[in-house]
Amino acid sequence: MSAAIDSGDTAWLLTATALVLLMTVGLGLFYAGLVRSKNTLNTFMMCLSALGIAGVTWALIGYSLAFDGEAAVIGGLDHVALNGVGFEPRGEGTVPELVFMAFQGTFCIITVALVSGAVVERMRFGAWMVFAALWSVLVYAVLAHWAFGGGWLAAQGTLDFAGGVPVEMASGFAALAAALVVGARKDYGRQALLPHNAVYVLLGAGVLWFGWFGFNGGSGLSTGDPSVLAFVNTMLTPACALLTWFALDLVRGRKVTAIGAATAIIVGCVLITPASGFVSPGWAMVLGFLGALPCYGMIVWRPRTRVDETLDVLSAHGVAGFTGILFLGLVAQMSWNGVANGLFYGDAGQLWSQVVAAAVAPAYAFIATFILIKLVGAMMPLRASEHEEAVGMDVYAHGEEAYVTGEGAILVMPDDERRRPLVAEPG
Amino acid sequence: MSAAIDSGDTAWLLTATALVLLMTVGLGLFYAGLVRSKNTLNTFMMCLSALGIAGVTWALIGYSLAFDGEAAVIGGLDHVALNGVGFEPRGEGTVPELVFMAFQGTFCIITVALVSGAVVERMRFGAWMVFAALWSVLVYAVLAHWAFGGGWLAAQGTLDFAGGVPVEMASGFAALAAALVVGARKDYGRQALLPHNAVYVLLGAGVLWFGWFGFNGGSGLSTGDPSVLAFVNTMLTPACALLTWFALDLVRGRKVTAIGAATAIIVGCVLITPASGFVSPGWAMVLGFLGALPCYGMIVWRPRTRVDETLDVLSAHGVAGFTGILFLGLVAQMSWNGVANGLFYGDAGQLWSQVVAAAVAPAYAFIATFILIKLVGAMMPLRASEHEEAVGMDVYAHGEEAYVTGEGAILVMPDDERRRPLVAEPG
Amino acid sequence: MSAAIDSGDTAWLLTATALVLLMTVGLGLFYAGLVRSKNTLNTFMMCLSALGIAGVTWALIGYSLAFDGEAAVIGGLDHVALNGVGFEPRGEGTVPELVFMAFQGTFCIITVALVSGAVVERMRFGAWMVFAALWSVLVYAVLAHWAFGGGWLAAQGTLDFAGGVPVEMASGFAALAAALVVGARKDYGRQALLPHNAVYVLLGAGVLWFGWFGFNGGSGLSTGDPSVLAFVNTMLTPACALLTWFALDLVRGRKVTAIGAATAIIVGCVLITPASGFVSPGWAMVLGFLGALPCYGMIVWRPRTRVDETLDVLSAHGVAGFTGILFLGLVAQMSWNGVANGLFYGDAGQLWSQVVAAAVAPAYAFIATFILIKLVGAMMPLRASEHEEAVGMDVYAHGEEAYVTGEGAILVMPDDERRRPLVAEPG
Amino acid sequence: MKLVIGIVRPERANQVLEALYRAEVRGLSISRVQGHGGELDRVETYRGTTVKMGLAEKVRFEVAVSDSFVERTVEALAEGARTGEVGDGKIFVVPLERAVRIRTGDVDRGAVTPVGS
Amino acid sequence: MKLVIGIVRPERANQVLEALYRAEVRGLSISRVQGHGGELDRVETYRGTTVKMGLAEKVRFEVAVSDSFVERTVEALAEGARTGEVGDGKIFVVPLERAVRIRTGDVDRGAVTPVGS
Amino acid sequence: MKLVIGIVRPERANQVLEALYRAEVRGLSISRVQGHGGELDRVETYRGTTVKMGLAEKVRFEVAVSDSFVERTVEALAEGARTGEVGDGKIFVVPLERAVRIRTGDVDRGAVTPVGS
Ligand SMILES: Nc1ncnc2c1ncn2[C@@H]1O[C@H](COP(=O)(O)OP(=O)(O)O)[C@@H](O)[C@H]1O
Ligand SMILES: Nc1ncnc2c1ncn2[C@@H]1O[C@H](COP(=O)(O)OP(=O)(O)O)[C@@H](O)[C@H]1O
Ligand SMILES: Nc1ncnc2c1ncn2[C@@H]1O[C@H](COP(=O)(O)OP(=O)(O)O)[C@@H](O)[C@H]1O
Repeated sequence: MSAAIDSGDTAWLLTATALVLLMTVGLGLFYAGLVRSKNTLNTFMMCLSALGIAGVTWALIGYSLAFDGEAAVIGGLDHVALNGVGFEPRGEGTVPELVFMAFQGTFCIITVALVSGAVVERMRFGAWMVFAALWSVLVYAVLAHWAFGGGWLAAQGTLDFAGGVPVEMASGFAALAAALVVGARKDYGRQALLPHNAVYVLLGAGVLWFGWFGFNGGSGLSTGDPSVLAFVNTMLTPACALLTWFALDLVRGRKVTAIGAATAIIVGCVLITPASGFVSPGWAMVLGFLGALPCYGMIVWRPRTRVDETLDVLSAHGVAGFTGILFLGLVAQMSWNGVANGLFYGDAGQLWSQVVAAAVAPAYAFIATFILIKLVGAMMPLRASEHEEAVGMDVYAHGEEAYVTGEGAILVMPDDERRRPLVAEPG
Repeated sequence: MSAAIDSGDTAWLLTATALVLLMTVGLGLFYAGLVRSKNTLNTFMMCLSALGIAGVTWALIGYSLAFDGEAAVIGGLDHVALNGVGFEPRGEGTVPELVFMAFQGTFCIITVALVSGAVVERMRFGAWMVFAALWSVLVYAVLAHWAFGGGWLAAQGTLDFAGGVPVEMASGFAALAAALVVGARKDYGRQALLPHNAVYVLLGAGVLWFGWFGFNGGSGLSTGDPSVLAFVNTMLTPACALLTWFALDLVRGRKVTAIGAATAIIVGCVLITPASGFVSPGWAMVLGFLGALPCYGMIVWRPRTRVDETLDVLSAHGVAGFTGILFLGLVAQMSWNGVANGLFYGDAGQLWSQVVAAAVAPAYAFIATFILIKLVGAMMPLRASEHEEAVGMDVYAHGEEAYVTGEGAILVMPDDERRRPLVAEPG
Repeated sequence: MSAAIDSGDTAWLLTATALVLLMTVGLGLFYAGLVRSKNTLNTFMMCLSALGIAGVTWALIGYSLAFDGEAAVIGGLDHVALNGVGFEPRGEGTVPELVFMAFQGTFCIITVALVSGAVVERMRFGAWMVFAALWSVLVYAVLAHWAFGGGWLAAQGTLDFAGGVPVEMASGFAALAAALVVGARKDYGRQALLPHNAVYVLLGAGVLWFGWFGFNGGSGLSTGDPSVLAFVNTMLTPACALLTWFALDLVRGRKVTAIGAATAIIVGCVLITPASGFVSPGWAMVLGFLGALPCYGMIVWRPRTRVDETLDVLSAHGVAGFTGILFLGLVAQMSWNGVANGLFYGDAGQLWSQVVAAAVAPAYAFIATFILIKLVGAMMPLRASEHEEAVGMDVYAHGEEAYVTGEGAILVMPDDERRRPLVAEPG
Repeated sequence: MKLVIGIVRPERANQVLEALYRAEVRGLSISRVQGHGGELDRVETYRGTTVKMGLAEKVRFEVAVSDSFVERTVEALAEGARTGEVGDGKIFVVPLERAVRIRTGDVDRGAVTPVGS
Repeated sequence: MKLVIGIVRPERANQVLEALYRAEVRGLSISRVQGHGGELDRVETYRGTTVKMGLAEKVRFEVAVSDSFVERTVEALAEGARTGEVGDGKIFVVPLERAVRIRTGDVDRGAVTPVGS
Repeated sequence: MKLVIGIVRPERANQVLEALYRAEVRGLSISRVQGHGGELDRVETYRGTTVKMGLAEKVRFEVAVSDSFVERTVEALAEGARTGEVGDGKIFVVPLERAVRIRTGDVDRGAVTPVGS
């Protein structure tokens, strides 16, 4: 075991990696609760498939493109198929590179899963899987290199502690592009398409928050001060975002909504993601209180448009990540992060670096995703037929139903799978 | 990073803090399963709201009152709004004070959430939120100071490893007071009000047990021997409590009940909470076997009274915490905890210190809560109308339902939110 | 605190122990989703009961038999009732033996719970509890001694990083024996008996994967290289197994199934369990891709037999564990594990040691379980009556239902529990 | 014989049951339905989507009775279900030509009439 | 009076509701049912078990109307539910001897007819 | 035409379905109901609360048939559902004045009778 390794830091990073992996499961539950019951499994599966697809693409190529070398635009190929990734720490690190690779891989996975929220209830599963594989490499890995891997954004000074650029803004604006290309559900805007199980939504949000402590708290790659600060802020900002959401709900509808609360938790976690290790706890609370406002507005406004970005990934991740990235440019504090000051503490340049990121990352994510999904659409149909959509994706895409009573289910014996069954006569 | 900081201890405390935060989500699920489906979201939201409300009050004032200075009755104001809480450890600690603050904050949050179990299915959500905010400061922070913050209970020698005083007894007896003031549900005692989803109850209990390893195991604030002992005992005591519960269920109804098992897990975790770092594993098992008895009796007896302390917080937390606090006074063992012996090991004084805590903490929690909620009641109605209670709190308090099929849901276009909709004609 | 103790290693082991304990809850959810709703609670309770039963037997006797001394066949009795288990590390360890004992205990618990999958929906709960208690000692502890406690398997060189022998193969082949003795459900093979809630299945599988990072990652008993390798492989292998499963599903039924995906996650985790700390990440991925094949085949084939091994524990754990144990004998790499090479790296002897384990462990597990459950069957009826099976185990074994609406529930007042209630007249 | 169908508020279901038992009705079946009538719609909000819920939860009773029992069955339903608020529900009486008790094959009165009346 | 029963596709339920409202039907009850008819069975697979699902999800409408309303009710049901694909469902009309509004005790037309018709 | 309603045990539902298919009944709808009759109540316990469950799970069949089919439909229902234990359920036959196949508009026999009979 290399001398540079610290057992405490490694312990925490292992924990954090497991926590972030759990987030993708929590996201699947969160999303599954937000759709109609006939699409429950398909929605959950879009997230679970990311664990397989992005998990593999990351090991094969994504990690290398993101973290091999510090070229401005894209990393190298020396780490393809995890070549040379072992027990030695990466650079100055205090944890084995293998752990670093796994930790970063869980980020790629959940980002891919996040995008699915834009196209649930109608996108064909096969097309989704192809898209997910390509997106994890061509969009995620590239932005991860820019922000985390020593690419040009990092080089020009953008601060992004835990993924405002490659995770939050990327998924949010990619979601917008995907929703535009795939198109709205057939009944969108004409009928009310409601969450079928709000308990899943609340539990999923809780699990996401839990995992986010690893997501932000682990992004310091140690148990040092930045990690501690990020961790504590991940507790404070969502708490404040919750209160703002309660207030806005009361103003708007005289009722505090549960799904609103679940949304507020996500928004709060996203807001603090880029800023978590750079801003004081006080500012983190302010970010929670104020940053929730644009996201709330966006969530209320979006359904009035014709854009069926179904689960509001743009509002909850894109806009919140954008807000967090900029806010950080205002209130970053050298005395807390030891790295840089924001505008309020005398460094306007930092704000500028943040503005650059807030402009370029969404643009790249949107355009690249738009082209990518158009290409996939050229290869295969992107969406289910009207009839399939009406009957539900679970039956059509997976040949299963989430909730089965068993009445009328006739066992098909292997040997008669082709036999005309008792029940097939016309009615 | 301060020299006093230990990376392993910090890693564990970060993990423990996340675990305890998850407990509040698990509690929401546990409680939500125990109520009728029409109150599912409201019940879950009472817990989630504690994450926002107590999370903020703790940072603003609660932490300071609990942990600033060692005054007998209440802490100071030097840490208001986290002033002066940073990366340096607190006192002799080996983790940054920020982490300590966050860890303790999760205790405040879940304690507030626990109290809600007494008043679900009828308390108005607005009144709950006001009550929760006040209670988190005026009751929790005060008792936390007494037991953990160097207040008079700690000073006179009371041992409480992980919160028998401020968490368990406080929530249990506060629950009793709240139930008495808010009053019983209108059908209580006349109709059977049953858990609508026992799977939520079992899963919630499992998540709570999981989180409790952080709750008790983290209360040593390090990875040292007391933490290790507390952790292991948190595995043993609930296992033994489960077996006792099985036996009692068999005796009583010839059937082992699932909800009983979930309850036994909670009771076991609560029993060991105050004693976890102070007693031998052997005694921890005995505590599990015997300590479950009074709690079981109380749970069977309570519904025969007119007190609708709906989810039995008093039995599962108050009585169990009380039992644990006293038991600890008998079997604490210097050879295991390095701190103090109980009566069986020669120090009758220790038992006395425990008796004091077991007498005073419940009294303070009950009286303070009683007055507090009366005051809130003077400001605003505490409970929903008969009609609202009949229709369910989810629709009335949150304008949502936990399980929606979507039939008959007519989309209201923003521009016609006031328009008389197609479906409003009289029947 | 002993000098040998490392705080980082301890932090990780505490975390890992909690994670593995959570797995048993996740398994309960996974299994509960796979059965019909009328057996939901009974299925979940079989897992939860293991937490109580095996938790206690382990502390009382199992740990001692498994880990006291290095006798070939069975451990000694010096650690009965945790005697002599304290804060000192065990042997060369860097964590307190108490933590080691707890960590190993969680393995015993989940292994017992796994076996229940073979007999759900018909085995009587009382008989299950007796069987579980005996099995945890007579089968699990023995195999744990052979593989982990310095018994003859370990002595003759079998490599088993995290439990291919005592956990996976043991549970799988014990499940087969249990299914054969208890017999099939009355409608098995005649009617379709379908999962009632696939969301529980997906969420349960996700929680299991999450916990498995502690299961495999903790089995290095430190944060050292083997633990890190095991952890990372636990992320890679299931990801690859997922993709293989998707492909096989597509070939077989032109649809990717959700329950298949959940199964693939389990299979992937099991495949890597014995090999996790010994093989390179590259080989771990190959294991995921290829190892899934036999398991898939077995799962498709089994229902065509008359053996109602209901939840396919043999396929998902027995066969997968068997495959992993052998694969490890081929590709173990000294350069990664510092311990041994497999056949491909020049040591045919290692493969032989693996073959021995793959032959003996299943045999012992099957035969011992067969005899054991026959004995239990001689003492008490093993299965519910046809009528009870038809009505469901929840009502009969636990006097509860998982999902209750409350209509028609008449409160029985304590004083009239024997009174003929309003609704008892004949119809 | 008649088939008496009653649609009532869920929160009154247990009172209705007790009223029916008191009226010596010995057999019945109930199910959950959603109804639309004169009640004001509930407005619900899910994120940015606001909906009017035009249907309210109700419980549907189905009771087959011999002619002599129709009156008291209808009365019991009405008594147990009435709150006086809009939404109390309806009772429908449909002719029933035949009733069979599956277990015994008894038909008509034998199938629906309590023993001894 | 008649009791009109309509069994339709779940995805058409809301259209049917709107059609009924337009036809000035003011009261109705619906429930989820599963139906078998001419539709091809769905094949589903759960691990090694393959099954044919012989039942499809449907929504059952139950509408009590005075005779003068039967026609338009039937038409509204048919119009809202028709897609032209097998599985659209059926409408059944059953005689209704009596209807009671529980709240008021009104019977028959008063119980089922919208005010003013 | 008649509307045949059968209330049976859930665990017999699939046998009933097969019996009906064998009897060449081609269309039907089923739903979950809870029934009260002669069965002994189940006693259940939730923490300190003990309750008698007066309702048992049942499955309700609704089958519209032309007169010529009534007999065999009733027989199929009875045959598939009978266990001989209390709780087997009931069959009710209600007059049916009209039946419409929504897809085609066919009425009456055409709507409920299998092709070619
Ligand atoms: N014509 C009808 N056909 C079927 N069900 C009806 C009819 N009218 C009312 N209902 C049922 O009765 C319930 C209550 O009726 P409603 O008109 O709201 O109250 P009230 O009966 O007190 O006027 C409705 O929700 C619906 O389920
Ligand atoms: N004879 C019947 N009795 C009761 N319900 C029926 C009957 N025939 C059809 N149904 C219901 O109507 C639905 C659609 O009928 P089906 O024959 O599949 O389509 P179509 O009516 O277009 O021919 C069925 O799923 C079932 O619920
Ligand atoms: N008069 C009735 N009206 C409606 N449903 C009935 C009636 N009598 C019985 N049932 C239904 O039939 C089921 C079985 O009836 P029960 O009397 O328990 O058994 P059996 O028919 O064997 O005597 C009941 O649970 C109920 O659902």
